[in-house]
Amino acid sequence: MNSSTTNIAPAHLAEVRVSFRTAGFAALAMFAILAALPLLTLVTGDAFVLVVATRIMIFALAALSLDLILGFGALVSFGHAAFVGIGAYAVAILNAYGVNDLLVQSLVAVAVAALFALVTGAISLRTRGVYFIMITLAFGQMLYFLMISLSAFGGDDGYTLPARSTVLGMPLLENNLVMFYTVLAVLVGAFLLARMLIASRFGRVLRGTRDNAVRMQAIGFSPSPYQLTAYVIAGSIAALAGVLLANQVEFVSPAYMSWQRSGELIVMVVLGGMGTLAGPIAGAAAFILLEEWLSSFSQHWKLGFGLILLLVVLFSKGGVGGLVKRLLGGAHHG
Amino acid sequence: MLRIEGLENAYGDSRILFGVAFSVNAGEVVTLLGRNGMGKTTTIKSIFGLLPPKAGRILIDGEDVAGKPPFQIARRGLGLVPEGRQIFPTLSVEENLVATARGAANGGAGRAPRWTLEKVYALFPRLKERRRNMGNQLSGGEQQMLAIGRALMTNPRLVVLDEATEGLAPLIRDEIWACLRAIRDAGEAILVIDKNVDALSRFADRHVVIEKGRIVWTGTSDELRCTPKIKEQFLQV
Amino acid sequence: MAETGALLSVRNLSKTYGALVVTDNVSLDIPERELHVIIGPNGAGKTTLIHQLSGRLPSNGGKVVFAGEDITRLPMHQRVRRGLARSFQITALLDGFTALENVAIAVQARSGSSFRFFAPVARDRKLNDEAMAVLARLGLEDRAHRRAGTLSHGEKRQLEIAVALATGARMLLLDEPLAGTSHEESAVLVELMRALKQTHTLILIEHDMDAVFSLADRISVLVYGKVIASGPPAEVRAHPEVRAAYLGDEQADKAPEAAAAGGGR
Amino acid sequence: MRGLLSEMLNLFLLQALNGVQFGIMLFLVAAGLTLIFGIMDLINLSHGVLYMVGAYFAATFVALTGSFVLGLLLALPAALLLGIVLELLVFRRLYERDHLDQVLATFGLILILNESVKVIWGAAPLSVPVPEALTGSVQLFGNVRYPLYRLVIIAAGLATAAGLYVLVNFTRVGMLLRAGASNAPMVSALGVDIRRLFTVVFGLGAMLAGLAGALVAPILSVEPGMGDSVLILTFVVIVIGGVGSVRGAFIAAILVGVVDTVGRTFGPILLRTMLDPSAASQTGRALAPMLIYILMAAVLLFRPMGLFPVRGAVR
Amino acid sequence: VATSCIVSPAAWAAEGKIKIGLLYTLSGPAAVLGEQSRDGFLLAAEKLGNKFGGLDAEIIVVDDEQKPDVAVSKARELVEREKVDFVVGPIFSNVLGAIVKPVTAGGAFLISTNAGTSNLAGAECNPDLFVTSYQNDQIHEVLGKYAENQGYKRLFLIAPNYQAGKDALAGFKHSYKGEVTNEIFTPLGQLDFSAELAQIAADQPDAVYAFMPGGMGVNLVKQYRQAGLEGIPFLSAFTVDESTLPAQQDAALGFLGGANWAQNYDNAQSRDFVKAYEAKFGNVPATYAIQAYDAALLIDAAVKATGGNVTDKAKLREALEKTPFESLRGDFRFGPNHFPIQDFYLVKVVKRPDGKYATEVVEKIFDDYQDNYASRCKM
Ligand SMILES: Nc1ncnc2c1ncn2[C@@H]1O[C@H](COP(=O)(O)OP(=O)(O)OP(=O)(O)O)[C@@H](O)[C@H]1O
Ligand SMILES: Nc1ncnc2c1ncn2[C@@H]1O[C@H](COP(=O)(O)OP(=O)(O)OP(=O)(O)O)[C@@H](O)[C@H]1O
Ligand SMILES: [Mg+2]
Ligand SMILES: [Mg+2]
Repeated sequence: MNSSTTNIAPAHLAEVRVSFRTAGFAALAMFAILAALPLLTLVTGDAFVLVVATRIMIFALAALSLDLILGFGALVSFGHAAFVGIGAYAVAILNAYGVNDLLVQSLVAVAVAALFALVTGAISLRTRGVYFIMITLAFGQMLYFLMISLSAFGGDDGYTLPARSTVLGMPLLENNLVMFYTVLAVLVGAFLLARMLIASRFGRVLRGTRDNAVRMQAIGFSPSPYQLTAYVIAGSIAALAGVLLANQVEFVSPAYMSWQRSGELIVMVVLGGMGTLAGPIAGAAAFILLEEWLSSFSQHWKLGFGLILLLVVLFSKGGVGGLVKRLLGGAHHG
Repeated sequence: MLRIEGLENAYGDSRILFGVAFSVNAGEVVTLLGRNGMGKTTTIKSIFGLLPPKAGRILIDGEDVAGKPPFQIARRGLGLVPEGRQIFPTLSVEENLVATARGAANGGAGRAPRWTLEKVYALFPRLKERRRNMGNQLSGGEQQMLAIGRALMTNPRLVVLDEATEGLAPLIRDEIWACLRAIRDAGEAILVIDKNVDALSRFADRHVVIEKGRIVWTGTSDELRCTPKIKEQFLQV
Repeated sequence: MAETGALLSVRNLSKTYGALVVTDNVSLDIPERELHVIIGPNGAGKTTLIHQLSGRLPSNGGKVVFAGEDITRLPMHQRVRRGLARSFQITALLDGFTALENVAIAVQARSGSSFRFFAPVARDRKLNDEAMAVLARLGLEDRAHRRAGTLSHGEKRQLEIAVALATGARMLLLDEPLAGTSHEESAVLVELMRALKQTHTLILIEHDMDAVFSLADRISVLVYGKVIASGPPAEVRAHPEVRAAYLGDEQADKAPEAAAAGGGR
Repeated sequence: MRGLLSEMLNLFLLQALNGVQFGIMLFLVAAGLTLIFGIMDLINLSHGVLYMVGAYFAATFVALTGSFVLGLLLALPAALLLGIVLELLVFRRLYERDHLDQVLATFGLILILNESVKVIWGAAPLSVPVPEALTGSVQLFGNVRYPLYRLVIIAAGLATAAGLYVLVNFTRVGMLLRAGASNAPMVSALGVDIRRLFTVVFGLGAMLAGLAGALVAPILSVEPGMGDSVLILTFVVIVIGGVGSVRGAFIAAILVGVVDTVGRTFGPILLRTMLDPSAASQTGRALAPMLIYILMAAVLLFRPMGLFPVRGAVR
Repeated sequence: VATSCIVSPAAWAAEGKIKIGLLYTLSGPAAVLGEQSRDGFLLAAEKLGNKFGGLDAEIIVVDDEQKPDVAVSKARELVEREKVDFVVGPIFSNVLGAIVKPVTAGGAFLISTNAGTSNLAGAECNPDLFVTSYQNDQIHEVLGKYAENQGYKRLFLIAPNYQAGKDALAGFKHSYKGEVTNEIFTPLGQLDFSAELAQIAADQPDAVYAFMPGGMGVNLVKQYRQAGLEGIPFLSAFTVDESTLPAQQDAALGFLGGANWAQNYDNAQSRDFVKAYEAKFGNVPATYAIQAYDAALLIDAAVKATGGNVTDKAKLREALEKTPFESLRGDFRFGPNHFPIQDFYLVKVVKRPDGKYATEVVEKIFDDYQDNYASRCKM
């Protein structure tokens, strides 16, 4: 019953292959809708939709990176928000020293996140299952408390960015539309990269390890270097999400890396259906839109939000993605 | 005491059992024979309610138990030695034995329980040596002994063994046969699945052969011995 | 121990769990192309020995030499790379992968780095062709694109062996490959092992005496972690201690006495 | 010099005792989770809110009856009932799901229960007075006095620990729980109504959470979300101890309590001897909140299955 | 960066309407503060007949969940989609820091009714930000000054380990010059204070100064009393007020705090407010409520002064700066940095005859007090 790594239902995993192509289509559709969104705002005149969409894409990016290790590597990280935080603080700290270029900031963010992932990942990968969950939580919390005690960058009060980052010296991102398409481009890029990774030799080893680590050793693989590499890649992508989040909000705060945030990222992935690349994107969208939508009804909107999450789990396997698939599948059968 | 009528079952869309019917009388040893994947285990799961039947009746002492939860069926006096042992990994050997132990089931009420810890240890001394080991710290064969002992500790009137000698050393296998005989002599009924047809036919009363989810032959040990065609055709022996 | 000329030589290997000695000073020499069967009562330590040889469990003492190299402290995956692979007593396949992928990933393990991030592996001709060839050898070609989790028990056992073969190992450690297979499937596997003898060195653990005696070049008998007898099949079969401790009497009528003898150990 | 040293020693002893006391309080909260998460292998993030609801029940019933003991006696069955209802409605369907589904569902439950509490009792924190008879403090050693009520908590924690230890390790119920967590259908096929057992034990776990909430209510603030901050600490405690081990959880709880308390007070003093004062207070401040997490990471680095890995566990 | 107003809220004003967004923390443990503020503002709106300066008002309430990035998203929604003229809120300093820019750059005025950080009072002051509460340090200075007045020689300071905690102790020491025996920063969200209480018992200071907001304050106060330390005076800020007293009750009796107002404030308007508030919501208002209430009065007065024209931002800004309104605190005006110049009091926890717990003004500590950062503001 209990698998040797963590208790992830093989039923989900088995569907990966089947869903890979449908996920591709689903993602394509989502990206197409997103790309056309600015046109829609022209028609409706409601430019705020872009702000929400940008926010969704940033969290989708973070969730996607988490899915890379969680859905395909069975490594449940409960400290993933730390990487988002690293990205955000890379922007803030470099800004404080007068470096505003987005590319430089991104490079530094990725480098620092990769290093942090390498060190903490190497230690965390000694454990498995719930122990892995908790040790990643521990590292996330350490970073969180470190940032809270860093008065130079506002501590808990956070750090207000005077302006968004520049691209080659130009303040392009100040324009919400440019910001939107930049984030979309990064998301699509990360999606393609993840897709390629999963289908590559490397990805196959990762997926195999998720299924049965001992079996992988018995055919001549030592799983941890692959898992560690995946962890580093995921951390780096999440850091990019952090860079973008800092720019969109123009404010950086330790709250970005609290354990609740890591938990929310997990919820997004599971909600959308883990182990599919379109899943986390759908999950992030569902999460944030629900939050937006429900909170406009009542002060007690969290009641409804919780209820929806609960019902999704109880009555659909494989999250929102699974639900949609089931509905479509059911229609076919019927 | 056990009687199965028109049993049908399926895993999702794939149908496995088609109107299986046979019976086991009190004190009788019956075997269920067939090649891999013919539906033997599925039949057992259906009887125990682990895979609720899609159709048909399962009568224990004349009462239909189809659709009842497993524990209610087991409490009527059925003891299961499942395929693949399924011992509890986080319990010690001794705990595996006593956790689900019961006195005599209804029908045998008032009688002193036939199987006790001492008796099981006497049957499998190896288990006594390993009684502090956790379930998953046992060898394959030891786990098998434990699964049998665990079923006996529920003091059943009908013991159901699904491939109970898989992975057992020849000597132990002989001990198991001896043990089954002892159980039968004590008045318990036995339903057994095993590939050692010859050993079984030495003390079983009747045999039931299943092929692709249908009962294709039933008869006594003598009849089985005298019909080599059955063995060849359905059991590939 | 190159001087013995053996492919695998085991010297004074031991394994203890606390006070319990599971492998007790075991020494074995397996020459190339030998099919060596290990038998013994349940809990004698056979699986444990395989675990130690394959690197799944560390040893408390002794030495394992494979192809002239001391591999006692090597982790499992490095032993596989050096040509020593195993199958599992309880089927352990990648259930979410197809049969072909299960084999192809084993081929991948020995052909080039797996730190390749971009080219889609599913379209890697070389890997697929080699994997297909191994599947064909076991008669599993028509199952190539079925997920391993949906195969029948017997097919899974065959796939286990296919995967072990695909690692390209010279020597295979097979733990009860026949357990749970019907007579028909057993026969197929026995034939396969007979064929493998021509190309591979094998250690086989098996309780099916018909198969054991028809396949074995040599047999070692393990009781309480000790090798009590080792030699050609006929010699081992006649060994009185082996009969008492393991084989029992073929005669059913005498079974109760055998049981009594067993109970007294 | 001598005087300072002995004063230090005195303070150290007292802080160690405070640490033990805090640890036992943590254990009290973690106890129910040991049953549900440790033994039944269900990641129950909503354990924290059950603890919160327990505190609210206590606050309500104490206010209604005007007696702490009566209030407690009413709060416990209420928590038990809530646990059983939740089990029947929700958790029953989660045992066989994977851990991540459990995370998602219980995350949903957190939102639901937190918000419900706010709807029913309002957002402002509530009060539970310390029972009259237990308000004083007692002389311990030297001139050190200790609040009586905290001694009661220590006693309750010890009793809970002992009771759980016996229940899990030496009773049929404990065995069946462990068996059921690894293979519930098989337990049922052996004639045990495992579902009902799970329902009852889940209720018991909820009741233990409620007990913890009710007992600490006079010390801590009873407010919406009070469970969230405790939740992570209890998971930390259980993981350090080794999932499934009552003894481990108990020892880990005390370890966490002592390291946190003593580290917080003596860490800066220690640092001051090594660094210059401002650097010391700066690092001390940064390190103090991390202590628990550093402890957990260190324990898992050297013992990847916690301090007391449960034999036979295959997590 | 000069802010040029791209989106114009003119469309609404033309129809004689005004839109106001309330952005408060309405979920999580701190929700009670947000609720008090929201209720205070809505009570004022009700009293004004939902007309601000003669314009019909549409009020939109949003929850920032105490997360800065969510707050930014919500603030932008208010400004960019709803095109509100005013955003009123938030509770927390980190949220304020996050939303100042999106709100003001988006063309709306931000009226902060609680948070007031030093950077926004000083170098980073903002022409479109008005604060109706205080500069954060001031409350701490009140107690520092009080400790100094009392002649306390040895003080024990305790605050949570985050920015506001550090600011708190710095603010206290700004006006207290005596010896500090111990200065302790506890981890954020700490539950058990027995370690710190033991240190207090060992130090035997003349008084304790604590900044311990929310649930932490409830825990500290209860445990302080249980540890038998009530002999040592307990001075605090944001630790004993009407939001925490329902949970502290007797344990907090006699404890001292600092404030710019208390519910027994001797002013007819304030008395009416307290009565109306308690009648409507059942609990005793804290300063969170009146600061929001005042914000509503401020908007009303300013809009009235412009003759209902909210499109001319410069004029409206000037009106906000200059127009006197009848604050519940009586004496109220803005300094050059748009932070109030007001009186501060020592308050004490009492049990009112009706059985409710509340704070009461004991003595005035500062008169017409301006914060220390105003001079750094170049507006
Ligand atoms: N969980 C399952 N889901 C889907 N199909 C299954 C499942 N378990 C068994 N089957 C299929 O049901 C058929 C009957 O299986 P069953 O286990 O009853 O066979 P059996 O007679 O016990 O065989 P064996 O001797 O191999 O144990 C097989 O074709 C098998 O593939
Ligand atoms: N982790 C452990 N701790 C203690 N004892 C163990 C542990 N693992 C195995 N054993 C014991 O070691 C002995 C050898 O086990 P092993 O699995 O090697 O036997 P085997 O010869 O393969 O038996 P079988 O034929 O039944 O598979 C068994 O008696 C078992 O109980
Ligand atoms: Mg079967
Ligand atoms: Mg074995």
